[in-house]
Amino acid sequence: MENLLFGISIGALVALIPALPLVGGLLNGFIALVCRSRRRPVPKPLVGVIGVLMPLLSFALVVYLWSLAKDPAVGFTTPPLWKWISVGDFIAPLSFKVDRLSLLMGAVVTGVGSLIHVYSLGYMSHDHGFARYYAYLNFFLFSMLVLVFGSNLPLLFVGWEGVGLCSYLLIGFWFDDPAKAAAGMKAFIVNRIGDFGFLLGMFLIYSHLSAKGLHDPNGLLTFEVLEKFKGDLFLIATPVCLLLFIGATGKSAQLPLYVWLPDAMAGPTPVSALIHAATMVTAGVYMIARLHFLYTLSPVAMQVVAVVGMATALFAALIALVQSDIKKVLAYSTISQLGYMIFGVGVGAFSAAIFHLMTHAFFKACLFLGSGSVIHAMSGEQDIWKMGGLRRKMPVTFYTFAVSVLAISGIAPFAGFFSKDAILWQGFATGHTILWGLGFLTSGLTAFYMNRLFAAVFLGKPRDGHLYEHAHESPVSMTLPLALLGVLAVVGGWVGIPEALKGHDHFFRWFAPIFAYEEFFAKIEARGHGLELLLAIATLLWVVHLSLFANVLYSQKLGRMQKLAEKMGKVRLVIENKFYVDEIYRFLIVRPLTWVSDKVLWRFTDQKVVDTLLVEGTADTVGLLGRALGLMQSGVIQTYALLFAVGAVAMIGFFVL
Amino acid sequence: MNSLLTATIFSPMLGVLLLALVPRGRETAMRAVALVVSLLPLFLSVVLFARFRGTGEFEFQEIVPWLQGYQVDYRIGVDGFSLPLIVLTAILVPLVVLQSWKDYEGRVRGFLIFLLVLETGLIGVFCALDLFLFYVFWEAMLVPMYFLIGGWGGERRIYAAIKFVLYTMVGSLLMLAAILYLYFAGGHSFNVTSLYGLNIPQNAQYFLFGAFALAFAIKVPLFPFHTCLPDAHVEAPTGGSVLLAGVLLKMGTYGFLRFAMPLFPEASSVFLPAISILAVIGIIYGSLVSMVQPDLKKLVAYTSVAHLGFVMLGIMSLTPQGVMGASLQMLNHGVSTGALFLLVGMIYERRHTRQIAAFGGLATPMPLFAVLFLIVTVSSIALPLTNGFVGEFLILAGSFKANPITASLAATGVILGAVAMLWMVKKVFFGPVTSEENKTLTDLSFREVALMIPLIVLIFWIGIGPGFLTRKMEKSVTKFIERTTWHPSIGQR
Amino acid sequence: MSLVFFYVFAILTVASALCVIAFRNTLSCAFALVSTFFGVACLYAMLEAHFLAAMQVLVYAGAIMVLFLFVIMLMNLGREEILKIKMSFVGVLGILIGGYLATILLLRLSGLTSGFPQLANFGGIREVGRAMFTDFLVPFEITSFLLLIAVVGVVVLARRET
Amino acid sequence: MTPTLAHYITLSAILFSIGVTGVVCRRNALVIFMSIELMLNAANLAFIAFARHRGTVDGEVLAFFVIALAAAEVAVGLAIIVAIFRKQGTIDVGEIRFLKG
Amino acid sequence: MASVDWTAIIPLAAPLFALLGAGVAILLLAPFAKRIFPVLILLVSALSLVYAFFAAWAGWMSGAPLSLGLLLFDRMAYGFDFVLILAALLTIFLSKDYLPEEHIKDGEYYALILFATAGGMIIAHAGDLMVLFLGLEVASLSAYILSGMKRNVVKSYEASLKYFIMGSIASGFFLYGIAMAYGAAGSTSFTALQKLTIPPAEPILVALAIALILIGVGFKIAAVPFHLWSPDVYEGAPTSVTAYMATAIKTAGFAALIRIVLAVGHIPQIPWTTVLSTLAVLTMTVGNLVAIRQHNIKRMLAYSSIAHAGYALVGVAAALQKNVMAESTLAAVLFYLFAYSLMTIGAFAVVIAIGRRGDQAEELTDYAGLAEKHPYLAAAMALFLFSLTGMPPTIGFVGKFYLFSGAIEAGLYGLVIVGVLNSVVSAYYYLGPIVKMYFQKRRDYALPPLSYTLVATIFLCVFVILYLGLFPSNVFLMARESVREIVF
Repeated sequence: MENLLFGISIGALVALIPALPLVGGLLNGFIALVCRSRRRPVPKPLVGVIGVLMPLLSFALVVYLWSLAKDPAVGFTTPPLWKWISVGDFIAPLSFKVDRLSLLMGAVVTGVGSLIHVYSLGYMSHDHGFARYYAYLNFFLFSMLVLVFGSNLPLLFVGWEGVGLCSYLLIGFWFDDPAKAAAGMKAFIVNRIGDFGFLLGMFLIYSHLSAKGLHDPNGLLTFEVLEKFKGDLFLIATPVCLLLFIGATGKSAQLPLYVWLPDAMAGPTPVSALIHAATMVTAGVYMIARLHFLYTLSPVAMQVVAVVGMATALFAALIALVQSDIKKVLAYSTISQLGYMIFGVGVGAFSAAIFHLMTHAFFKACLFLGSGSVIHAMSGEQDIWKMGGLRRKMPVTFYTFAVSVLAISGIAPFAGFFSKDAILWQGFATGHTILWGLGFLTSGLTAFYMNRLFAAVFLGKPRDGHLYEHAHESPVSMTLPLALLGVLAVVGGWVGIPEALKGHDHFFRWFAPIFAYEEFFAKIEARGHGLELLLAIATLLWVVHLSLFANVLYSQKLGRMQKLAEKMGKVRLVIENKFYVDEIYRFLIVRPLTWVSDKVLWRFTDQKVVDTLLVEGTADTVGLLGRALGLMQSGVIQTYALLFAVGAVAMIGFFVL
Repeated sequence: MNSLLTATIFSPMLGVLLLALVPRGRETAMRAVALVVSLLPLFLSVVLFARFRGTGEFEFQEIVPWLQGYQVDYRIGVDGFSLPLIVLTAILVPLVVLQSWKDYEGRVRGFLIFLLVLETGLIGVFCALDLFLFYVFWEAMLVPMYFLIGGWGGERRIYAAIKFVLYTMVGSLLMLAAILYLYFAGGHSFNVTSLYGLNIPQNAQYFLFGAFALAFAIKVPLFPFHTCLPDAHVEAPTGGSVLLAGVLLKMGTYGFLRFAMPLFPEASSVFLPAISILAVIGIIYGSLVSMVQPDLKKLVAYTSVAHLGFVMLGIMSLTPQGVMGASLQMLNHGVSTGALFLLVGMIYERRHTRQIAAFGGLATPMPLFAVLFLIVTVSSIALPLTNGFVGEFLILAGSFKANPITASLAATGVILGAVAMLWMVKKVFFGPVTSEENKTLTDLSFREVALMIPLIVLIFWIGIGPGFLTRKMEKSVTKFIERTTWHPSIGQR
Repeated sequence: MSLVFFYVFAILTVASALCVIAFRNTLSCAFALVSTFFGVACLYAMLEAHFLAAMQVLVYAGAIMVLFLFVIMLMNLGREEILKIKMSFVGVLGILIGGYLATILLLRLSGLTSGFPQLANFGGIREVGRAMFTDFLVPFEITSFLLLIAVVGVVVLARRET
Repeated sequence: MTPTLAHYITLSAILFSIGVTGVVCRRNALVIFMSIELMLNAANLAFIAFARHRGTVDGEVLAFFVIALAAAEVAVGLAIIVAIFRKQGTIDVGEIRFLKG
Repeated sequence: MASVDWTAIIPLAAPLFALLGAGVAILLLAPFAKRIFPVLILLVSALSLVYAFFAAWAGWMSGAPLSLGLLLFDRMAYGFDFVLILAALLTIFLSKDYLPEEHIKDGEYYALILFATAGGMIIAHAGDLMVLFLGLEVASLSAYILSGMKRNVVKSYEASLKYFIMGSIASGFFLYGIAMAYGAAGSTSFTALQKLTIPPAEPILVALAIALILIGVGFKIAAVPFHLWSPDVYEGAPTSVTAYMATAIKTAGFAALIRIVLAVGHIPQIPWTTVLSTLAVLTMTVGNLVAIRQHNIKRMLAYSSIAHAGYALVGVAAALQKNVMAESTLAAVLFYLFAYSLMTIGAFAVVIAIGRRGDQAEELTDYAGLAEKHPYLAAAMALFLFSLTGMPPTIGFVGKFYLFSGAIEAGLYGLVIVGVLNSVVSAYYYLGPIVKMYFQKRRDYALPPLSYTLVATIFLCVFVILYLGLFPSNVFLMARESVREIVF
């Protein structure tokens, strides 16, 4: 570790990774504010340079660190820059965890992030809030990198909340549309519900360890320390893991807290690509992988995680089947894919989940950027039934999109195939047969709806001539990232070709030192390569068929499809309305809560009971008493004399009798 | 200089004298005088803070015999709990002077005089180590506050002012009775330090604690005693609200820290669960009610109820984290809510309304304002790297150790508080600009931005590096817990 | 024997006192009052306080009653004026209270049984005079100031507008 | 048979009670004054009875002061009544009630 | 009764003689005074009061208490003298410009003030129930007359009449009580009463005596239920007289109460604490509650004065514990009376200042917007009201503090709680005029120029209230010294 860049200490060096985007964010924020309040045009080149350069530098630093991290596989925790919070045995140092997990995640974040920053140069070029946009985006990268590299749970939580805030700001980026602002708020609030669980999980760990009298100069919530005290956490592992998982369901849009993600598509499309597809939403997966040693202590929690993950995958895939908004389809597919990842970590296939996380980042970012390109070309139109035949107008977009659709559908040899297959196989191998079955089903659905989308947008005939006329390919700043991501969507999976397919399973092995535990290995090994191969081929056949079917159906037999849809009737209606989950939430939670707050708590309890009855009631009673006593003061001497006599007699009586 | 603390307390009075001398009509001169004079205690308190060693004992003590016949001394000193609050007070007052720079034409002198008198009272409350002296400051501060609300407030200002005074007096006079009892029970002394660890019979402790707690609970305000707060906040002038929320409420929580709990550890241990529950109710209740408020100030006022609920919860946890969090949160709430009130005041100045419904899309005409508001909101809903997070996080961590159930319930406040604040932000700042009046609003002036900057800096400073505070407070926190923890087996320490 | 006298005077006193508060005509009240004063004076005499009995007749029945009568005449309270005085609720209550007071006092005071010692020269003007100008000089002087104040008061209050 | 102290004191108590009753019941200011005189007389009677009982002369002296006091009081009281009568034309205390509440 | 060396009295009773003498002199001078020197009468009365003050000072300093049987010369008596003289002095300063406005003859007025003060001093110095009673009558009679002195104003006459009738009834009760006491003890001197025990004394007589005497004194201090006269009288009487009655006469009443309680407080059969506490609670509560709904400031202050008597009664109740007077609590009562007198006179001084010829402007609405027009006057009034409320740092707070701490020391917690709750209620109505003065719109009115004596009075009150609010020790220590040795 002595071999450092320019003699900067390792802690500072790692700190630079998030700090660079932070600086970029601050600069851009400042520029945005000054220009906005002085009503001057934004210096777009300057903003662009700052905005793009900082993530790129971060990416470079990650890569540099990667080169350092080769020797010790498990990684290290940097010495704290300073102790952020330090009260008694509660210590949260500002230090960073560098290991293969964080480095890979960091690389994905900064890499994909950089590409999307570049892409945004073109996409946002005409927007008034250009500088503000880059400020937010840079802030997001900062938060995400803190989340990734933070050495302890509180620091992870900093990033966790930070990305939530940026997501809020970016979803509501065009804030003068109330619906968009509302979507941002919804995202934040739903995430907060998850964070509630996350917080409690953290406190439970802390209070448990603290009550046991354990302490550590690096703080009890540092990952290294947690791993050290793993044995002491055995008793509370299940509640802790479940609580933390609540956080993950919020952030990674799992049942039942997934509702914010479809709405989050209100943000600019690159944002959807970066935050709501590639990086932020995978934070839950990352967190569970980070705390794998804790989760493996609790089979119950793992089972819950796996079930929730698979349920989400299936559920979201069903909804995605009938969506007509290009971004909504992608959003539900994201939820579905996240479900896979969560299922992956739930069955203990941490490396497979991370693998899928990575490949998903590539192809989903590519899909989103592609859809952005389409939307850009269609002057903001997002309805797939108004598109069609765009293949010829936008070749780069078409090809990259196609590659990514193949990848997400799980067709070999594209990236998605390997990662999804790894998850399904390992799930099957660890005995989750039913869940595997659902996963199998879902993969088919995925292939179907993705190809449906693809066919509707790019194949067939243009359905809206006017829009079609004006459609055009996007500028280089947009197509270049698309192309790069497209390439990654193809080759991204090759790092993890399993041995069953005559590969070397690099990815799995690379992570083995981190997620090392014998039991899991043993289970997988026991099943043998033959079965693995068989299942892989079955899945492949299943998805290829469905892909072709969807392509044919939606490029050529659209009319028949519509008739079919009409026959489906009510079922379709339910699915199209996303199973009415939003409505149910509104009816069961939001409205009762506001009603109770307004009518019961405020207007009744506060104003009527406490204020009117108790406070003013007391005052009025006092006033009334005063009035009553004032009646004595009639002004007539006789009355006075009488009362005097009464008082006197009472007194005499008291003394004498 | 060993009368530094006295100088800090009474330096604002210099301004009162000078203000009385400024000839009628020279209002800018008055404002300037007030501003310059109010910087004096700020400077002194910063010096104090720098010199403060954080030993856990009372530092900068000054003792002068005062009332003979009764052992009343002018005894002042500061520890880790009080000093930050003094600094906070000293920071907020100049900001209030600046904020009101354009207001109250023709009535400035009175406003500034009462403001400065209030400052003396507030700093005095935090310095007093003699119960009698404490009570004097505690009550004396009512008078200027009463005038500030009543004289420079909104429509129902008189109702609010009287309600505020009466509410406070109910509690504080009962506290006076308790103080007197303590005097006779404690060997004829009002000296807090010598009263700590006094052996008071159990039943008496209950009543005494009750009297103290009531006075402080009203000030905090704890759940059922909170209804004077929204009224006072809403009707007070901006400066009044800032100090009310920023400092006055802390007098209640400070009272618990300094007096009610360490003086009566046994009673505290008995009442602790009840107060914790009230605090939790306050958190949830405050958040829920604030969610549906139509008036900006009222909304902020109810979130204050929730925030102070957190503070109380932290104190009641009797863990280092909880108490530290609470005392940080006292500060944070002062900064954030003070800032919020300043901002609301700025928009009120422009539109003369605080109804949320009257706004919408303000981010378009007033971007600077929106950004500042958002930053403060974020601090108020305790996002990490802002001050609010450090406080709330520590409180929850500490109280979770003490009682997981109440802490979990309190943590729902994290969600509900965010709902309330963000909903308001959404309704005020986002969406299209609907009203014509809002389209022509001017953004913040240099003065207005300048006066927000110290608070913004504090928000992030405490959020990122709270060590400068926690280091100085740590010993006081342990001392507090040591004094308050009651061991039934060995009786009192 | 003296008990008979006592009862005679007592009944006279009480009856005329009742008349004072019962008569409607102010003038009649005044005369009843005079009768009461006489009754009391007789009782003083029975108690061998002859000086006081004399003073009672002179000052009370003489001076004070003349004042009263003078004022009554001055005001020329006609019958119409008097008739307005009716029994009221307050009056009934007043009688009840007065009766209750009397009952309490009688119940408890009638228990006193001590008699009177035989004394020579009790209540003689000499003894009273000596006591008044030696032991009770201070109150005596104060009384003189009281009368002075009364004079001033009458002058101030009853003087006609100038 | 000679009357005992109890006789006199009882009588004085009756007289006192009659005085109180008169004060309370009557609306005529003059009669109220007269009733007050009854109360004072009752006190005096008690003084003298006690003086006789104790055999000291103090009580008589005190009774003398009371008579003087009564004279002074009556003078002032009647002056007030005259003043009021001049202004209002009535001495009915029920009608003199400008001050109340 | 021992023979008395009357010459010894002269220096000791110099304050008393000075006032009585000056009173007579003023009566004699009155017809020609205006021709000699316009403010001659004022000057004479002021000088006599000042002289009386210094004479009392000399008496206080001379230390050894002396009993002359009928008159006592102890420090407590002189202590009350100070308060009485101060109240009288401030009253005559208030009156200087007020009298001509109300067509009040100044000769008789000042003489009566001096006589009333002398009456109060007689009470304070009384060593015998009869002397005390006569002193009370001197003070009362003067007060009856004073309150009827507003020429041709029916309210003033009505006040006088009510005061007179109620006062006479009370005197009747008091006197009957003295008779009973005489019957029980064979003498009315405090020395005799001090030795009274049951048996041999007839219990019924003792009980009756104490009950009746308390009724009489209760009237003087306007304790509920014997208070009904006071609001009407305070409202109807000339304002300066109201100020005087509310302070000096009330102080004299307390002097009487304390003397009596000191004399017979030792009798264990009497439930002192119960009786005094009940009176205190009733007095505080009724006074404060009824004050809430007043809109005439004089009337409001009248009720407030009732309430304050209640607070002072708390002190008396607390002082007499286990039939022994607690020194510092008694001192607290004395201090409180002093404090109360200052604030009340101050408040009435402002009322006089606001009042105008022909229209006394006594309604609360007349105070609207005063702060804008006369900021200093308004500030002074606000200070007086805050002091009456008991807000620190004013003398009102210190006074209450001493009182309540005495009660706490005596273990009368319930009484203290009632007391503090009453203070809250009182805050409500004391804030009323402040609301009017500061927070309501200006009402146009032209005040007559303030006279210097009035300004000086107000300033003095303000200064003392604040100064003693901050540094009350010396005065309190003096009060405590006053009650350390009491003779009978």
